[in-house]
Amino acid sequence: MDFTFNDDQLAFREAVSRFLMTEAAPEMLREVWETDIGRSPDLRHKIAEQGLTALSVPEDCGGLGMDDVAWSLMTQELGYYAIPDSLADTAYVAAGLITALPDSIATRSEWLGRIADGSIRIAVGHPVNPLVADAQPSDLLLLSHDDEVHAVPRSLVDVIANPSIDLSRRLGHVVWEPSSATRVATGDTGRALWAAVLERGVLSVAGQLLGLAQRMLDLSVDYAAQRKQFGKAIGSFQAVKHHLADVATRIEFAKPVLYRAAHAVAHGEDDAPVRVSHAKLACGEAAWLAARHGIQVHGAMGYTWEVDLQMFMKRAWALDASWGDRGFHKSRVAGFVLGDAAALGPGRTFEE
Amino acid sequence: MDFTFNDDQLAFREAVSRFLMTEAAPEMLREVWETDIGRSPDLRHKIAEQGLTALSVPEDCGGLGMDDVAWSLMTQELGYYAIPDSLADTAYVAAGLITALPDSIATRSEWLGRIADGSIRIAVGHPVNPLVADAQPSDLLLLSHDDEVHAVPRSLVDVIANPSIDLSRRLGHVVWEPSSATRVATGDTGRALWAAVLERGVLSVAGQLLGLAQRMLDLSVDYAAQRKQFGKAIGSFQAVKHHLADVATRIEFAKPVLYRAAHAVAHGEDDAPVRVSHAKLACGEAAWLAARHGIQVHGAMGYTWEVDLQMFMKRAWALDASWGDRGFHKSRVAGFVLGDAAALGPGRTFEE
Amino acid sequence: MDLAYTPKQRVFREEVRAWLADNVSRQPLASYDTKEGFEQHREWERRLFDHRLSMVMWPEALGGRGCDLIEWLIFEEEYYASGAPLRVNQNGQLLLGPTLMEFGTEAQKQRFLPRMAASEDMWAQGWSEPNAGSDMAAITSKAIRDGDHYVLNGQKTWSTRAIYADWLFGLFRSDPASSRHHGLSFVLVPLDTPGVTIRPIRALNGKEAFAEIFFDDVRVPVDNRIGDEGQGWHVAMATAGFERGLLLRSPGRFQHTARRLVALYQAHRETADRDPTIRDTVCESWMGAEAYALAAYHTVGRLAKGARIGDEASTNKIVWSELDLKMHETAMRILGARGELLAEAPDAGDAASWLEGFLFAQAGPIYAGTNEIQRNIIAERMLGLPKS
Amino acid sequence: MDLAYTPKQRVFREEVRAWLADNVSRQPLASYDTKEGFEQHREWERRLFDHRLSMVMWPEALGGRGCDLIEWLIFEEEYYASGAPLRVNQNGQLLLGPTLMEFGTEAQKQRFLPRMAASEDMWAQGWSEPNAGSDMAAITSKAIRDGDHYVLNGQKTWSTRAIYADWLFGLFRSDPASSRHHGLSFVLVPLDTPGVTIRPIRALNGKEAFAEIFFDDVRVPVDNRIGDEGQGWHVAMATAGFERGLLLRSPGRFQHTARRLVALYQAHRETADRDPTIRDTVCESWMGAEAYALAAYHTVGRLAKGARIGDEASTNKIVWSELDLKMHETAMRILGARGELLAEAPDAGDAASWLEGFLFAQAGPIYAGTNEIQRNIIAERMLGLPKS
Repeated sequence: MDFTFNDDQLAFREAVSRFLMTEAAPEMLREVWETDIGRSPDLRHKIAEQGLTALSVPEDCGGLGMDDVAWSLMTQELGYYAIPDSLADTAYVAAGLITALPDSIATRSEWLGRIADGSIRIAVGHPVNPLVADAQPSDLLLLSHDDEVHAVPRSLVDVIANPSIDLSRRLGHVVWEPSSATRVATGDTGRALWAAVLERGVLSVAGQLLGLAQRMLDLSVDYAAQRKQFGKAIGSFQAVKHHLADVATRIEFAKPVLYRAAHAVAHGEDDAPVRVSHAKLACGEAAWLAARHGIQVHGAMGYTWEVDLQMFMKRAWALDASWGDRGFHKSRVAGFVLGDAAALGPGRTFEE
Repeated sequence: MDFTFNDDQLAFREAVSRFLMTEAAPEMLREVWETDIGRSPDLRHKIAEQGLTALSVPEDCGGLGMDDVAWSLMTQELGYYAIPDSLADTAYVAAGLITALPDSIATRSEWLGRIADGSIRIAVGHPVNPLVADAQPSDLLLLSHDDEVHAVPRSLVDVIANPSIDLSRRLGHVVWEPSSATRVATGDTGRALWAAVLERGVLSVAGQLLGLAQRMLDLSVDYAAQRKQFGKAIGSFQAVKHHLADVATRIEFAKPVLYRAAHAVAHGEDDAPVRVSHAKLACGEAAWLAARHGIQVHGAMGYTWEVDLQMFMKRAWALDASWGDRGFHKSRVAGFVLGDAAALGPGRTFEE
Repeated sequence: MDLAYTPKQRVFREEVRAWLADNVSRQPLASYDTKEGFEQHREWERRLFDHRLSMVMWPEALGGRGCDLIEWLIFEEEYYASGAPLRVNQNGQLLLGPTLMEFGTEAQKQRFLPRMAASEDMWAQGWSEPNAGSDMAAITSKAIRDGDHYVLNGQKTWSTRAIYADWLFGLFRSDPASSRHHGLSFVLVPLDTPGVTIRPIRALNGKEAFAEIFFDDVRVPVDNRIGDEGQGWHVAMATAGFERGLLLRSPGRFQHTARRLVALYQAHRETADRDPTIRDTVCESWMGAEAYALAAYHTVGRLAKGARIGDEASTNKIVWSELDLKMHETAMRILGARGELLAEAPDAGDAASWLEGFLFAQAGPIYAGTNEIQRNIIAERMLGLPKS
Repeated sequence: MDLAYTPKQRVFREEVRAWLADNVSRQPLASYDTKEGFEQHREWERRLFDHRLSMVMWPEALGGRGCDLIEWLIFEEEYYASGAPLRVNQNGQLLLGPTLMEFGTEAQKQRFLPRMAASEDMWAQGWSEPNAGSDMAAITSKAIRDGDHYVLNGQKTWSTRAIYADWLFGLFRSDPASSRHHGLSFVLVPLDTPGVTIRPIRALNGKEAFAEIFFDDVRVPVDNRIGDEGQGWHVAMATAGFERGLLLRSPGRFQHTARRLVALYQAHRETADRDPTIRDTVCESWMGAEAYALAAYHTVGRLAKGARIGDEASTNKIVWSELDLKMHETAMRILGARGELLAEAPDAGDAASWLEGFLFAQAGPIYAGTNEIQRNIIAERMLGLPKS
């Protein structure tokens, strides 16, 4: 029993953080926001060079074969730097689905190879999301038709753009027709694939929300330490301290929930959906509180476009309702807590 | 349109407050707690001398004929001094029911006269309360049997004491047999009487909860101004200030809700039940918050028997669930808010 | 306590309701944080003024119709119930207006108030400075007397819609040797005076909702000072009280939002009920808005009997700003994944107006004195706790 | 990350579970804040000790069984799941014990720890003084060296169950010229020493749960000092960290409460659902307790790899105390009118134990350093914000 990360995992996270700190500064985000596509091919190229697109791809397809637990560190970094890219959708969520496809799907290994080398962008249209993130700039879309999974080239769909308050989000209403040519899974197989995609998608935004929360906390701490009022740094006022201490506490206690959920998904545990929903709620609450207290600590500055806080805050609000809103996740947790008395209580945290 | 009290009403409240400040100090409460009966005949006698038992009794029965609006000031004072007595049950709630009885009930005016002169103690057994307050020391009990109202002499019932955390509360499980001899109303009349008693009972505890909240706030402000820590009065710390400011705000915004509800009951307005439930929730929240922040401001002292806070805090917790718990009142409010769109929105605050 | 409206009050309500029903367009105006929307709102203000409905409480001679506070509450209730546009000149009408009524000379009232009521002059506010936000006494912008003029130098910020405004009112340090609350004067500045530079500030939503204003040897006549020289703090504090208090945020606004929230919940009940707190918060919103309205009528009644708005203005500010935030957060929860969509998104439907309101509500606990400052005021002035 | 228990850990869990199933009485003991209940709890502690289950983490030579932290968590989980009695000697075992392990001499460990594990000695805590509550450095009680003794004078307060205890540990000022954190020493005092007077303090519930302790020329041997003279603050702070941290409030306790709360809700579902927030809070309670348990395993894993519990102990304190309060408040809401009834009320049923827990939970945000103090610590030490 060891519920911690090993040194390699921590070093990997550190390396990703250093890379993104250099390559994805807020000024770069602002530049990307101004572009039509809202994506930086240059950033994506650098990410691929670092091998980050290959994380989940199996080793025999040119990847690193890392699991959901490693991704729970990676997504926090993507959130912390508010990466304006659907990297996790392609390299984690879609990669997971495609890896699980039978070998008989001829293009499976080609797709995995292209995910690994960073030459493909895949959008995932799970029914829990009314719109598809990054449908417009994608090369391939994984779309659902009842239980079926369809892998549809971009050229076969129409995308109607739906702008979000988070300019890093590029949402599309996708119009398409299912056909046997695009179908890659059906029936029980398709259903299982979509179920697995859901958990990964939720884990992915949960991790990003936690990273966003940490970033908003760090920005607020910096601001509070520097900004003076009534002759003192505002960070020396108890109200400011207590606001930020509450955010820090919320973040600290959301982290292990995220890691436990990632482990449950990686190992196919029965209660994975409940753990994942718990993680989404905990990380979403942390991000929401970080935004609330962050803007309060920043005062009027926090309400401006100019100060970086807004980029992280708006992204947190947007992601909080993606991959299932709170009602969706609360009802999954309630179904478990109010339905299965045997599984509650001490001693069940790691044993089913 | 004038939603304020007149000078007479404010002067009356002031006089009641001065009287209770002298006659019902916390030391007196502690003494009364130690007695078996838990009531002070001496205090009750003085209250009657002041005419306070006669407030609601009609003028032609020797009373002052004051309405629910005046009582909304009186009950706040009873709460503020945590009067260990069912005065409001007898002189307000029961008085209201008995006044509404038909003249054909022979003992009606005798009872009203005895309420006015303070020589009777009446316990009210409304079905919303599982136990009857002051059943043990009462002379007469108003009890329900389906829609019927029974006025039952104390000698005809058995009372099983059920001690409360608030030693001022003397709750009894009442065992009795309805008979035609004790029946004073039936059918629609009985039902209407019980419905009216409910609103008055709720208003009575709502007012007391608000008074308790104000007392806990005052005690906490006094303590915070005197107690020193780290070389400063703890009341100069922002966390303490903000806790108490929140309590003060909650109290200020509960008051008009209570007054509006009292007016609705006094004038038999259709939406009186919703207004009354709103008042109970608002006053209960204020009291609950005053207790929470009060004990926090008092630190360990607030957890002791020795410091007065406990008397008001425990009474607030107890009264909060009497005359309908939060679920009861929330469901009455929800029935209105979610049921009658026409009555919502601006301009409906005083017009139905 | 007499909770019946008088016949006169009822007639007034009917008149206002009927006029609004005839005149409020179903098509919402463009945002008043855009040039186009600003002009649309100014046009609307002029129509209100033409029917003597722009400033109902002001005397008729100054462009109003001499209503009392109860009638004002009635007007506000009907105004918000009708879904009429937000008021674009409220800095002038609601903040400066009452100050001029109390501290202005007769000539100043005649000069400024009727044009303000008619929105001929649009007003921007000049309180905050880069280093004087919540700590307003830290103001350093100067107004140095030079004959019958003041020469202004310095910088103001967070001035709402100032890029479209005609005039600014604000506090300037007229005694350069003074500090903190002393030596300030309350001065009105035409924004087309040479030496004034206005630089827009973009808000959270990308719109140029605020501006910074730079003063470089700007000369304004001494006649433009409100109140005595050096008494600006006293004059401004009265205004700040109005701002935090009832005028800026009348209860009708929140009651209208609460009703819209109930309707939103009803329309999405099935999905909303998966989160059981939503139903509760929707009911709480009605209760909160109703409590705020009741408190307003209670206060107005006491004012009519000669009381003054005191530190309870601080409790008002906390209550409306947190209620507004809670209602809009709840709406976002109900809307779920659609909540993030902008008005131009084809799938946004009814969501986008809630998003706009949600973003605006974020500012509530910050402007007009942060809620932390209000809590300090309540603790120190209402409760008598010692200063930090 | 390896989330499987080892075979040894599984065997240990089975053994503990089986022993508790055989030994925990269905009949709850009397409250340990009464003389009778205190003795019943001491008796239970002795049975635990006889099976080497009282202090599982201590070395066998000192009365324990040398378990690691994971095994300790397993023990705690099974202990709370079984509904076993609260631990009556936790001041000694959980606060002083680890301090002695770290700072005691070999002789002191041998002298005190086995008797503590066996609850032969019951320990009271002497931190707070009337004017040194949250501000512990304001201690004025003195321990003045006189040959090979200290002479103690002063007063301690808030000492839990001290009227029944045998020994007290606490901080005394050994250098009378010192101030604040300096010149304090950590001293152990037999409570039957001449000059010790114990006056009970009644808690909220009327029980004598605390005491004030007066020292009037009380002589204790210098051997009773833990750590160096004048180093008491350093020694005590390590202990305070343990207190706020995991040891005092292991996750099993709150997971057990959460499970009981779910059962209470299920039993009263129909009435509880009239308040829609109850169902939500019940689910949140499970999530909160589970998150606390996960954080504990995460911390324990890091400790096993050589990390030390740092300022995160302050986040722990806030989380468990607020969770405990929220769960008990929710129980009171579910119980409604029955919530106020004491155990001796015939109609109380299952309500009274929740009331007792509710009252006790009120103290959570206060003792072991108020939550305000914890938030200051988090802000200043974890986040690096400036001191006030």
